[in-house]
Amino acid sequence: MKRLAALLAALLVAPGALAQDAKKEIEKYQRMINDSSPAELFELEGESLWKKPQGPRNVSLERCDLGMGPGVLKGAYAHLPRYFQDADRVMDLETRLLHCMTTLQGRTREEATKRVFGNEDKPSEMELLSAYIAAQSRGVPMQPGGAHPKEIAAYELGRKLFFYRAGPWDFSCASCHGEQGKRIRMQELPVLSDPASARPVVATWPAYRVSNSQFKTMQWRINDCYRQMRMPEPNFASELTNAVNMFLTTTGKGEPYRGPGTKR
Amino acid sequence: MADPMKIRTTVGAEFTEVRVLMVHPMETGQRKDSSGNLVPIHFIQEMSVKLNGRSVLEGQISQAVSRNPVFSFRLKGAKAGDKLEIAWLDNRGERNRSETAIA
Amino acid sequence: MKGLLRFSLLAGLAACSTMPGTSLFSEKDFNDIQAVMMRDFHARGSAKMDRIAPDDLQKACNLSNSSPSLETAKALEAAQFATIRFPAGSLIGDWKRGQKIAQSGRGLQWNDKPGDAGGGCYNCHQLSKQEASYGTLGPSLLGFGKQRGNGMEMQRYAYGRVYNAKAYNACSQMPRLGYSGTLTEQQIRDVVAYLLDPASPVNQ
Amino acid sequence: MNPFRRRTLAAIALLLLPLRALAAWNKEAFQAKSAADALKSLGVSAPAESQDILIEAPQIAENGAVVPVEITSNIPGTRSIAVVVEKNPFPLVAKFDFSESAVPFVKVNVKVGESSFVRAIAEAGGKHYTAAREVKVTIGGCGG
Repeated sequence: MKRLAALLAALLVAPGALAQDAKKEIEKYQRMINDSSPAELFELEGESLWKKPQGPRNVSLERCDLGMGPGVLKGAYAHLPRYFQDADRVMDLETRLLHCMTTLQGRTREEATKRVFGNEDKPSEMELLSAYIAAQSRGVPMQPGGAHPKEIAAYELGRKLFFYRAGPWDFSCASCHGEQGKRIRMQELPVLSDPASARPVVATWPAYRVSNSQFKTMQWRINDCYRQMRMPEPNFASELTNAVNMFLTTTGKGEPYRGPGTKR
Repeated sequence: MADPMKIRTTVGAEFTEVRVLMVHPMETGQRKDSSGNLVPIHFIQEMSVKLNGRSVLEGQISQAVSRNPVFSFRLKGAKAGDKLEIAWLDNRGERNRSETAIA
Repeated sequence: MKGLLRFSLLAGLAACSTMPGTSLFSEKDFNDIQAVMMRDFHARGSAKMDRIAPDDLQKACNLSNSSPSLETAKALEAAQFATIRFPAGSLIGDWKRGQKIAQSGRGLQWNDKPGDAGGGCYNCHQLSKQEASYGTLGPSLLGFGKQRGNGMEMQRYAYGRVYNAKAYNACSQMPRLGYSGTLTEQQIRDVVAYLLDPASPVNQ
Repeated sequence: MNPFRRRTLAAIALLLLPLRALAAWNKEAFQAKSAADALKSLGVSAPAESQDILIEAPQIAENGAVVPVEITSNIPGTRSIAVVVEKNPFPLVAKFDFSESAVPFVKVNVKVGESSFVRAIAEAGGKHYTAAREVKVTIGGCGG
């Protein structure tokens, strides 16, 4: 037993030391890809899409009210998710855009959600619009809604969902995002239930992913996590995804938005 | 492929930094698209940077340059208002050219 | 060998109890969450809706924030241990196939093709020296076979732990790879070989 | 065609080449499958190791698809910089020719197939110099 304990002790130190400078080098990599990132391209394309008349009513989204008045973009993303009186529910950016596509442009929900997640050959409307709109909140502290009863309920539901273990692999979000200093392979795992760890994440999503040259949104992020949790697929813009998003954004609120980010 | 390039210039004391973002898939010919077929090789081969009409930098690049290439260069003796021209040619003979005044 | 099992059991328990004991969920919560999930998820590929209903183990772990009382843990582990079927004969398969399984993160996801299964071991564990890209959610398994030998008892321990980790640590974050149908008996033997075979990179 | 005639023809052809606005793409060098062959096709032999070539690149890249590499040559009279990723299927990644009014500096995102040395080759005064940095490429995410 003594030999084993000594060996285990040595092991615990060795990987720790390696991890430290690996962490430093990966942070350098992240800084460098943020300096020279093609994310701007998505913002530009998103702007032209925001202004492009579409749908049976042949109207652009420029009159869409993202919570700060019709067409107001400055800081709008930083105040989402929030409660919207006209829809009587809590909405994040993509959910609100879908609302405007159906109510302003007269598009059917089915058509507007046919392709919500794109690929590197063809990004989706939601991805391009998210890039442009999020960019208009640069420098504005993240401040999602938190006073309305439905906002509080969304946060509470999101918090429970974050810790709720289910599915064939018994995972919850906290299974991976629950303990400080943990990694999946070389991927650092922020503890998203801890404000200090959640703030830099919330301030840099949505983001451009260098690994597949795609621009990714929060709805995709939550969708893809449930995929890796071996769960069935969450409905796009559902109450469930908005609740998880509300919990994450509220936990990480207060940090000035500095996205869209560039990630692995 | 005539998407505009995004050029940004910053005039400094010793040199002017030029950052250019080009729209190009830079396919290696090894990637499979969403329906599983190999996407044919397609990448920028040659590029040039001209200042007031005179070539100051020539580049030969390959499919090993990342998708939507981002380059940074440094030019000496450039001043605000000078004409900066960046052009590229890819392996299919497609061309693109963007011009801007140094800010 | 007995002491060793207890040692890793306690270590496992300590590693995964991340939240204080206060429970986040009440029985009522389970019904509410079940209703929201049934409404806001849909089946896709192999990921069907039957995956949403929690089993007794998941309920107990949710109720206790994954740190159940000692006797609850004992009862859960006993019930989980009963689900393990140990195949006859040697439990050591082919470590080369085991390495591929350990490297692959596939299995049971809605975009995985049937038979496209992996254990995802490197996601959470260090196993061989050569693979620098390893996770740290689970303890390092470097030199696992070299330290523990590969007698029948250790083969059963390794096989059982991969088949159903909750039989040894009730609310462990490690998936029940055999019980969930992710890995076949032969695939688990191959993973055991990767852990215990002296020729495996894990033991170099 | 005897070698003498071929060489003269080649020489004449060179003279007739119009002053191309774009540097002609060196097919042979870019299709070389080893770093040595690529350098040979560029007319580079036994480049001297040099401390005056600075390579700024991440030691660990979470993904090989986009690895920012910044190269500065402080060797006086540098006229070109070539970028080679030794373990790539086609090691020669890019070659930049600088006029007098361009600083011998370039920053570019490159693809690194697997952990490899990223090598820069500078040409100055008819001689060649080189430096290299290792970039480890890891598999980020859950590998599947």
